[in-house]
Amino acid sequence: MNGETDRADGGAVNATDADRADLKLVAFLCNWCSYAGADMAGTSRMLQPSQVRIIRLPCTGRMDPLLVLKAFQEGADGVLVSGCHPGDCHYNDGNYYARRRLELLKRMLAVRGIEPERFQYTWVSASEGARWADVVQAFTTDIESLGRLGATVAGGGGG
Amino acid sequence: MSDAAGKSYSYYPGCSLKSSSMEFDISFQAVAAALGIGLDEIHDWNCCGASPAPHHRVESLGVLLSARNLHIAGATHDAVVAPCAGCYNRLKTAQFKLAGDEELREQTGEVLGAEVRYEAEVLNIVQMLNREISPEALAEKAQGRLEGVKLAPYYGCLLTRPADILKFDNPRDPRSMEPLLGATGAETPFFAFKTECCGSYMGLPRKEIVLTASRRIIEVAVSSGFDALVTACPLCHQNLDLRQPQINKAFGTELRLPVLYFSQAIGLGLGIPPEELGIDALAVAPDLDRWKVGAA
Amino acid sequence: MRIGVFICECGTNIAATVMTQKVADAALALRDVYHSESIQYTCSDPGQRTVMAAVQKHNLDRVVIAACSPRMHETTFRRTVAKAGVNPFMMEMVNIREHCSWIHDDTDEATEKAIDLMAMGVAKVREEVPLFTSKVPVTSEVLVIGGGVAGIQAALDIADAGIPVTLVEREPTLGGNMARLDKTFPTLDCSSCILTPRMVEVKHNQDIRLIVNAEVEAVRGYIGNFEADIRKKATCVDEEKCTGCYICVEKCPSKAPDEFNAGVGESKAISIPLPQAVPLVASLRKEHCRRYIKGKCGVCEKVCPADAIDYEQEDRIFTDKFGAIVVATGYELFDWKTAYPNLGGGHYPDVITAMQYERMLSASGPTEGHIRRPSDGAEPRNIVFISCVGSRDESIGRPFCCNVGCMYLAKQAILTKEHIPDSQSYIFYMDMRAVGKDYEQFYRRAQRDAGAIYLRGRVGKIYPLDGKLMVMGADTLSGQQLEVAADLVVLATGFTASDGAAELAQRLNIPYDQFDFLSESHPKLRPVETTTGGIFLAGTCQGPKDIPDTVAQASAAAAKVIGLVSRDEMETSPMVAEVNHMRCIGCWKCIEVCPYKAIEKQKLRDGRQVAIIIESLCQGCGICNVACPPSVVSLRGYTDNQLISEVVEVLR
Amino acid sequence: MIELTKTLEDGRELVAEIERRTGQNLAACYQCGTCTSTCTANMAFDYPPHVMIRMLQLGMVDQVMSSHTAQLCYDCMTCSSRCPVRIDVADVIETAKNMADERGLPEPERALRLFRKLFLRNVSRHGRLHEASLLFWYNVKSGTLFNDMSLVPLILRKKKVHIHPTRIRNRREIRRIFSVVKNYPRLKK
Ligand SMILES: Cc1cc2nc3c(=O)[nH]c(=O)nc-3n(C[C@H](O)[C@H](O)[C@H](O)COP(=O)(O)OP(=O)(O)OC[C@H]3O[C@@H](n4cnc5c(N)ncnc54)[C@H](O)[C@@H]3O)c2cc1C
Ligand SMILES: Cc1cc2nc3c(=O)[nH]c(=O)nc-3n(C[C@H](O)[C@H](O)[C@H](O)COP(=O)(O)OP(=O)(O)OC[C@H]3O[C@@H](n4cnc5c(N)ncnc54)[C@H](O)[C@@H]3O)c2cc1C
Ligand code: SF4
Ligand code: SF4
Ligand code: SF4
Ligand code: SF4
Ligand code: SF4
Ligand code: SF4
Ligand code: SF4
Ligand code: SF4
Repeated sequence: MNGETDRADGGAVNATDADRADLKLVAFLCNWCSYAGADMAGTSRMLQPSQVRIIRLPCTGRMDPLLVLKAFQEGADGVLVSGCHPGDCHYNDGNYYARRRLELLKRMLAVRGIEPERFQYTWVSASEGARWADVVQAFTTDIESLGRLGATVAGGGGG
Repeated sequence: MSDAAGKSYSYYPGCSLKSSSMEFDISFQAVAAALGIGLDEIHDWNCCGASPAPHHRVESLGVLLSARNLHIAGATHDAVVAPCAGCYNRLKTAQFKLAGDEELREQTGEVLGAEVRYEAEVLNIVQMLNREISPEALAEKAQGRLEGVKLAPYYGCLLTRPADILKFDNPRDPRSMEPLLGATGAETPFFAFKTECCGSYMGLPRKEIVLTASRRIIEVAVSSGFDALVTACPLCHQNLDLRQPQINKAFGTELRLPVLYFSQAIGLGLGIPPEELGIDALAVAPDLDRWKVGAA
Repeated sequence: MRIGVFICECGTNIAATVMTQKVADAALALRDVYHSESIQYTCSDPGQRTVMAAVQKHNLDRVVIAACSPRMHETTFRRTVAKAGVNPFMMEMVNIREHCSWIHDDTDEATEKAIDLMAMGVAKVREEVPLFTSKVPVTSEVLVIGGGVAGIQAALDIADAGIPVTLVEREPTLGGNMARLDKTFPTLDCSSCILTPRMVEVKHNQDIRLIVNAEVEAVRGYIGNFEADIRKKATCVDEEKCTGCYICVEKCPSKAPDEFNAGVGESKAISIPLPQAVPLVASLRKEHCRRYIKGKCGVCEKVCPADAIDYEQEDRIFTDKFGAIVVATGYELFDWKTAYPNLGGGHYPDVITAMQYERMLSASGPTEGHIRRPSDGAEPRNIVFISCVGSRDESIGRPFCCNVGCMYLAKQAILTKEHIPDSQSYIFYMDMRAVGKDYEQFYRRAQRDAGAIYLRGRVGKIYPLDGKLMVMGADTLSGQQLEVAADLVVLATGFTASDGAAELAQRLNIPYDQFDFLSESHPKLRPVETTTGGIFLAGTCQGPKDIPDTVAQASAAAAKVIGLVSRDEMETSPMVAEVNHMRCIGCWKCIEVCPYKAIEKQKLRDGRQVAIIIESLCQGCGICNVACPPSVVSLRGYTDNQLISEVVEVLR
Repeated sequence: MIELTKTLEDGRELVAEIERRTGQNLAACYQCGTCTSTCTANMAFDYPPHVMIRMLQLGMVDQVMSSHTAQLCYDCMTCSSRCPVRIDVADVIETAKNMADERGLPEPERALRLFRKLFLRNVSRHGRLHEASLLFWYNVKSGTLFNDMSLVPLILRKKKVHIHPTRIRNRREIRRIFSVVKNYPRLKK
């Protein structure tokens, strides 16, 4: 799929099907909880919108905020990070590090003119397939209502 | 107004304290005076609506009635004390709802013809006395006057529930009365029925409920060796004290368990003469001779 | 660089929604891809052979397999490509089943997504470098912490395989909670008859070193190579000399609470918890001893015929190496008193816990098997049992089920009838949980043969009236509020993790849940492993369970341990962090964040201090990778370049 | 027999309203019966508290609203304070009662409703409760002339009663309060 980057007026509140198909959403999931949760949603055949592309990480502790920035720079319309619930991290406290780093990042995005809602992070455990499906649905809907990310922030782009 | 030296509270006696529970009023005033605390009765206060006025979360009759009292009290004081557990409960509920509901505040303001003042701190009698005298200080004054007396602290329902609104003590096992009662020299062992309901305002319409519930409270207290119950609620008091003859008649029992108001118990501890505490107004009189309170 | 891409159809699981051939075609259009094909069942034997053949035929050095979740078959396919001569870590799996075909119904959308995901895999595999597992030597000795039935079983199983075991128990004797039970469901065999012989076996087994009155104070190292400090607390008794003659116990003037008997009865400052104790030696508790409180006494020293008393004894610390650790620290019972003032909050002597009742039922217990009301010693007639006290109660923050209460109450009702034939048992319960083998029949026995009256409802209140305990409850089946006048009330109190379980878990670096029960790695597939390699769980430390489940889990843990330590060497995962020493600035940020203490400072030959990763300790979480200011730590398999290339590819 | 699919469907909206007004999730109730076991008023109820909650789970909201229980529960909150899943049973029942009031449903507990109405009328007139006249009017209107008459000599002896009501000065304000609130139990004109 190659996005028309010039649909930058974005603000379209009522996204059409075409808008929706065009959305580029990236999700970073930790291997132990959320990735497994997404597997569970699959095993339970929970239908979900199809725009999200999942990148597997060992742990959200591996989640470098720069990856989020990179994703927006490359033209992502939304980035989602999901890991184990606080206290349940496979590596004890990787998700606490993630939370701290990502909180900072959230503030930084606003400065860069990216609506903070475009970046979300959440906790989904290995057994919460239904929750994962809900998260994907809600996230997609949120970004849909925001529309495509304006070319202004997309910066260099390329790739 | 109060004497300049001491602290003063706005005082909401409520209807019962001015009639069937006048001994609660008398004893509370006596205790306050003994502690040098001023009580300024809310000017032209009205009834809080008690239980018959719908008061829970949505209905506003109960809120409006109590709001008026709060509003008047708030003009002169930052704290209002309501000895009656029911009044206290209604005042707190009104305050809670006003604080969380702007529309309600506006509606109330319209009725009162001014922006409603609802922030005055609302205290029950146990809370207030705990604040005004420490168990140590009371113990010093009491010099073990009530030694050998076993008192059953009885909280009933309205003093601690609902906990999220009242935020007073642990609703499953309240213990605020015990330290002060203990300071009078009395013993206050665990009382199984401290939070059980007495049958509330069913006395007229459904007497059998009140008589059954109250009988059990009294019986358990007697069987556990208590000499008296201590309450801070006129309704409880009515059901447990005034109706004790009715209970005996209905069930053929011969119960005779005095039921004191918290302020009466503390007053006795302070050495205030029983007649100034309205002890003679109790239906079941305590055996004060055995209690040695006259002595000291 | 020659990449091969294989798209799995998974029968129709994938092929019904994703046009696999189209994905394969799209793959061929990508740079460096020299072969692609769609395979019906890639994980099947013929499927794997197809992959191997293609690798050899097209001389591929990297492979992408788009199929199910890597959590399912990553290891399978790593092995497949390795057999064909490709480094197993140059194989990337792409999830087009759980994350695609199964969650979408539009074929075009699903196919488009599958192509994207496949391309991301290709992008990632391009950045991959060959990785090699390394080998570390394995210490063959095993540490078992906790000497309840779980620890005993695990220790014996492991020792049976000829592997030396050190068993550390905090209390003066082995046995744990099971040693306190009378008879056990569902067979009603007597607990000590089945447990005591096992305890004795531990003592006599040459391969087991038993250290009682001891705790594990510190643990260092990693799978195959742990090192632990074990503190043995001073008990003022020389275990080598003490013969367990009980003379000191009889003569000691200081009374002390009897924890072993759950407070039924009393003990002495110097005591032996039970006649079947292993080891059968006395121990002295200073906090109750007159000599230590008041400064005078010394009776035990005088009377001891074996000269075993040593008031000057000090704590001792053992430090040893272990290849694996089994944690079997068990459970404790919930202290119900503050949580349930409505049940009397501990103010009525005749409201007791089920464990206290077990001690009463036990012939070797303080009442010699007679059921007696604590208040007056009378034999009770009407006995009320209450389930779920401190279990399944969200209002006190304890939502979980105790797992055994229903069953042991049925047992106690049956035993009560045996002890007092004209007694009547009442059991308040919410749901009957009788899910083990023969359990349902056992529960029915309590109803049918022991005549227990089951009342479905919780108890709202207990109060004393005229020498009876009035139990106010509800029978929700008949919709009635009811009251039972009881002589004795027995509470099935819930399980809690053993004291200090969380602290121990922190020392061991293993996760625990919000109730301090230790967490297994996967509830179904890795039930005895923890997420830290080499540390295993057995018994109720992991969650409430009965003896059959405890023992099964202990044997399972033993099997895992035997498999691990019977090797001389073991492979470690190469997907760990590495530091580019040239550019490390020695800020130690990485050391601060590493949850496994897997990073150390090292002096290079040029005198610079840099961070180095201890590969056998590193679990590959990648936290250090992000923390490093000059970005010189990288997590193999998930390097910055790999992740960035995935991002760039998907957004291309 | 209830036809559950239909009952559930029909009751859904009102049950949702109860849940919204009370902030409770009634599905959390696992029918443990704690509420019932400690309720003092249960002896007079037609449905025990746990059954009230159960009926709401099944959509039987009409039965709940028109039950005697809804009228008789005096909101002592013992049940709520002991519910293991923290359902505010008292608030749920009270809300059902209020909703019954609002809808003008028939009054299953006439004596009790009469008491409430008289009580409030008394307050609305004087601004404070006058116990003696409440007792008098209640006995007259309920036809139980000698109710609690045994208390009268005692009360008189202990000087616990005012023969004449004490009234507050600003009764206009009280009347205004009563006039802005619509939904409270009141006597028909
Ligand atoms: C009243 C009652 C009746 C029961 N009846 C039955 C029955 O009839 N049948 C049945 O199958 N099950 C029954 N059970 C359940 C049974 O008790 C348990 O399943 C079993 O005892 C669990 O054994 P464990 O080894 O896991 O734990 P535990 O028995 O608790 O053993 C743990 C051991 O570890 C030690 N320990 C703890 N922490 C440390 C530490 N940090 N360092 C060193 N050592 C430590 C403890 O001292 C203890 O010895 C009953 C339970 C109760 C409460
Ligand atoms: C409807 C249902 C839903 C369930 N849901 C869950 C759930 O959600 N979670 C959960 O934990 N559990 C669930 N279970 C239970 C779960 O299915 C079992 O616990 C589990 O499958 C048992 O595995 P097993 O290997 O013991 O037996 P099986 O799965 O029965 O495997 C036994 C194998 O042995 C083979 N076999 C039999 N006899 C011979 C022979 N003589 N020679 C050679 N081979 C033989 C059989 O062909 C079979 O392949 C569910 C069960 C049912 C019925
Ligand atoms: S008297 Fe000595 S040998 Fe006997 S039990 Fe005591 S310490 Fe052991
Ligand atoms: S010194 Fe005395 S009190 Fe202490 S354990 Fe020995 S005998 Fe008992
Ligand atoms: S096992 Fe039985 S007693 Fe224990 S919590 Fe579960 S249901 Fe309650
Ligand atoms: S038989 Fe199966 S379904 Fe029935 S109670 Fe037992 S586990 Fe549940
Ligand atoms: S990857 Fe994790 S475990 Fe490994 S060294 Fe880095 S922080 Fe430590
Ligand atoms: S964080 Fe990076 S630079 Fe700092 S010590 Fe660790 S590896 Fe070196
Ligand atoms: S106490 Fe709570 S959970 Fe139990 S039956 Fe009543 S409402 Fe339901
Ligand atoms: S609030 Fe109502 S239902 Fe609950 S215990 Fe009190 S009277 Fe009974």
